[in-house]
Amino acid sequence: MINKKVGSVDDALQGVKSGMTFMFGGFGLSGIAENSIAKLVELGINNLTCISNNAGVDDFGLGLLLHQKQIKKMISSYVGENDEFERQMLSGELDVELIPQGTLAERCRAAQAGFPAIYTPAGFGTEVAEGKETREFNGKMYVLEHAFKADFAFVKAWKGDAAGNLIFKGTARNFNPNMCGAATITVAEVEELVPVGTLDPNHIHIPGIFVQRIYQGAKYEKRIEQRTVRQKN
Amino acid sequence: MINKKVGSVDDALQGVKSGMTFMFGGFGLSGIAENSIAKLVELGINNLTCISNNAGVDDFGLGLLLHQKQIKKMISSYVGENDEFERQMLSGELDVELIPQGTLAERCRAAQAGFPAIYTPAGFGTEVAEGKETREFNGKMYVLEHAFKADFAFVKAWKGDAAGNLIFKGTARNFNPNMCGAATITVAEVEELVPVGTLDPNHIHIPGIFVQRIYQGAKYEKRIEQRTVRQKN
Amino acid sequence: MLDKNGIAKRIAKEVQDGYYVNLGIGIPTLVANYVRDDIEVEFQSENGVLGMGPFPFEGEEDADIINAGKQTITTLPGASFFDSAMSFSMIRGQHVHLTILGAMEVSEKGDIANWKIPGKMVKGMGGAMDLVASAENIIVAMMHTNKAGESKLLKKCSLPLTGVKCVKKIVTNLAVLEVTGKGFKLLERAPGISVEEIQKATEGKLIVEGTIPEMDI
Amino acid sequence: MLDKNGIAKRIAKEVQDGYYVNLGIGIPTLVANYVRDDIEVEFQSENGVLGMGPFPFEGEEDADIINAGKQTITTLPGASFFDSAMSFSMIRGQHVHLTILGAMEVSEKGDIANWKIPGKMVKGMGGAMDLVASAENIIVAMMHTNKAGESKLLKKCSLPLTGVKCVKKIVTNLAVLEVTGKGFKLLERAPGISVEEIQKATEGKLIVEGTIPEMDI
Repeated sequence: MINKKVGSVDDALQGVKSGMTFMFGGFGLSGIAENSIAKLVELGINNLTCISNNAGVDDFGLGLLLHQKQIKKMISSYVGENDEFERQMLSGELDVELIPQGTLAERCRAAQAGFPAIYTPAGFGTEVAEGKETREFNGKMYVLEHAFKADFAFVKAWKGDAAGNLIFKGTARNFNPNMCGAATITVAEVEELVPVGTLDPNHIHIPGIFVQRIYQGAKYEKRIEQRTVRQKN
Repeated sequence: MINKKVGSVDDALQGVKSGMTFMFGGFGLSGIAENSIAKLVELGINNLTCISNNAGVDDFGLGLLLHQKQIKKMISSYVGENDEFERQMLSGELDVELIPQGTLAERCRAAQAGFPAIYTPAGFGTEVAEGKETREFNGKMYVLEHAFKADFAFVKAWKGDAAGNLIFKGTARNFNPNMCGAATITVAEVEELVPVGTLDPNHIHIPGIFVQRIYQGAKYEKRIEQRTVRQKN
Repeated sequence: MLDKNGIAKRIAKEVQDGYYVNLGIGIPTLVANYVRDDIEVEFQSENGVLGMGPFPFEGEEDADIINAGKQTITTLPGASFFDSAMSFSMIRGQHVHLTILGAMEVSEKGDIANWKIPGKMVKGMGGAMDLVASAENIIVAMMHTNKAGESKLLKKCSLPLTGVKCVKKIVTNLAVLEVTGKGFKLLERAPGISVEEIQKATEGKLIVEGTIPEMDI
Repeated sequence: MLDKNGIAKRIAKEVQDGYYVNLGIGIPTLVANYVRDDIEVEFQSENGVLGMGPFPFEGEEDADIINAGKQTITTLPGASFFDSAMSFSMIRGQHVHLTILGAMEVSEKGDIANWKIPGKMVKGMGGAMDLVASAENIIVAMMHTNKAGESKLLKKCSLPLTGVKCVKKIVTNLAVLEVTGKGFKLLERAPGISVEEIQKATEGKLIVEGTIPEMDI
């Protein structure tokens, strides 16, 4: 068993530098790498390019990095619910590239799986396809989209072991598995680091080969963005 | 819950016809759709194009269909261990297209996921790439390979439910998940059909949306091709 | 004239037994409330769940179980969770049968604009571009006119497009229309609404053939 | 001169701590027996398992747990199972550090042929083409000459290729050689084998620089 366990978030983030490109798992605030993000805020590195479906909210998630102006460019599919983001984008301080959600997922997966590019129908005929190669297959038009390149991927899982194996919970899974192995170094933080051998090999969502460093997160706020309930009769 | 359960293998195979293209999960004899194959042998339809990593052995798996000369063309990555196959291929009775194993998996996944084609480095510079489009990305050469089209996919899972959700066991998983939803109709047979709601939604390998029909297999021989053991001291 | 719930109620009639359905944010979300009890339907949310159920009871919310609108949800028996790549495999691979989403504008050719107002609103397209580029059956749920009273059914969209030639049907507060490629074919009128009123609210070409029935909702 | 186990033993020295390794059928399979105990290595089999262990004890075979050679195997703590697409993601995505496989021919440019003898043997390439097209580090394990005594280290392969310019190192019963692009650079001699004997058995260009040490195995 190849040991991926590191003792602390400090060790997990060794090598992060200003100017790097990072991937962040999560959908909204669900399944985000809370501890890695907090550490990046503390480290104060800047000029970052961040690939993440969303940009957090004003005071949580990637919003914390935005607040400190650590991010130079965001590549996302949906960036609502964040006033500071909107302000930086409209003022031109922040470079923003918006791409379809499925394209985002698959450009990560392409990097993970060694594909240089994919053909997707998403965005054909829209400004997303401007300047991009398009092509017809079987009477339908597709856009060529390239695999991402990133220095670090920060993902969050429910359970993991020292071999780097990961299991996610519910919709907190989202982009996390697709980003594992899609960057030079994948850093996984987990709610529960369990002894090697206790995870059922059939139930592992991401085999450890896609993860370079794993650590147990100190605590998880797991903030809910849109708490919605129904009343009991 | 959309009910995918059918009462018998006869119902599951409704609509299969001579001349069709079928996908078969399995690696060697592990994880093959034993009951669906047995029924196809019984039905005696022929002129089939079969997409399967292997072609079974002389008296089991797809070897049974070969024996009855039901197969016109095989698309596979490895076809050793089958004398009848070799005889039909060398005599020209059987059309054989050999493609790299990873390419086979991904051409299935492309069909499942709505991608028209993929670029893979496998086979560049070899006869596999002859007549195919090749292209350079970042200094490396890739071959354009198209998504498969198939009428039926026959897969085998360990556990499943009436919603069509599937869980595989061990290396019997192999191509099975990648073929689900890659054909017009996906027929899944399972060792154990469990009540809906008993499978953990986190552990499902293939959501039911990719499966059109599911049934409990009558029995499984699960033949071992290369029984290999070590001695206890 | 229909209200939002009326639009949702009418669209619910388009949902057929055995359909996997993706509902967008806003009016489309309401459609789930009106689907007939005697048919089986499963709702997919592109953030990674199939078999969505109702919102949780108070105190039973789980931050790890949300829908694409980031709302806390529950799941029904037979549900499954999966990653974003697999979620869009369902969508791109046309395994989801019906997509219902809102729009700012629809053109008579079926183009749709619903993600951006240059200089004003730039939230991003989320999964909408994947959905409209792939879905075989797309129904748009929207008001017939915008707040300024201008038609949202246009000859040509003025806003940045989400997808081209993709919308099949539109249900508004005034009418049900089919997008034929030659214009908006009027299928049904909302209760109490005349063909003339619909014509007046439609900038794109309106095709009216024979007598147009009133919706039965 | 080395036997098959000797070749495996020498190759095992190339395996480093922290490596994920894919072993082909034949001699490469034997390499697992000789990897040092004090390093951590995981074996991947392309049919869908990471963390392969030894063969099972008699009576403990499981038809659902096999390797790419269709042999029954066991798994070690920390192992995982996955589908074929993910398996080749590991390979194509260069997450597997080292591929060891057999060959019928290798050219001085690093081309490899190991899947087909036209008219004679057509078993298929299996995962070999994916492996050689993607692996950053490929070691070929083979006899220096074929049964007819002809060299398998050639100027140009005569058999259909499996991959081009991909082999980095070759370990045979006679020598360890590096593929430089300009020829086979002789690194080590098998015990008791002279440079002349290696030269005689090598059809492609052999580069001999300085004194060639004998293998330390």
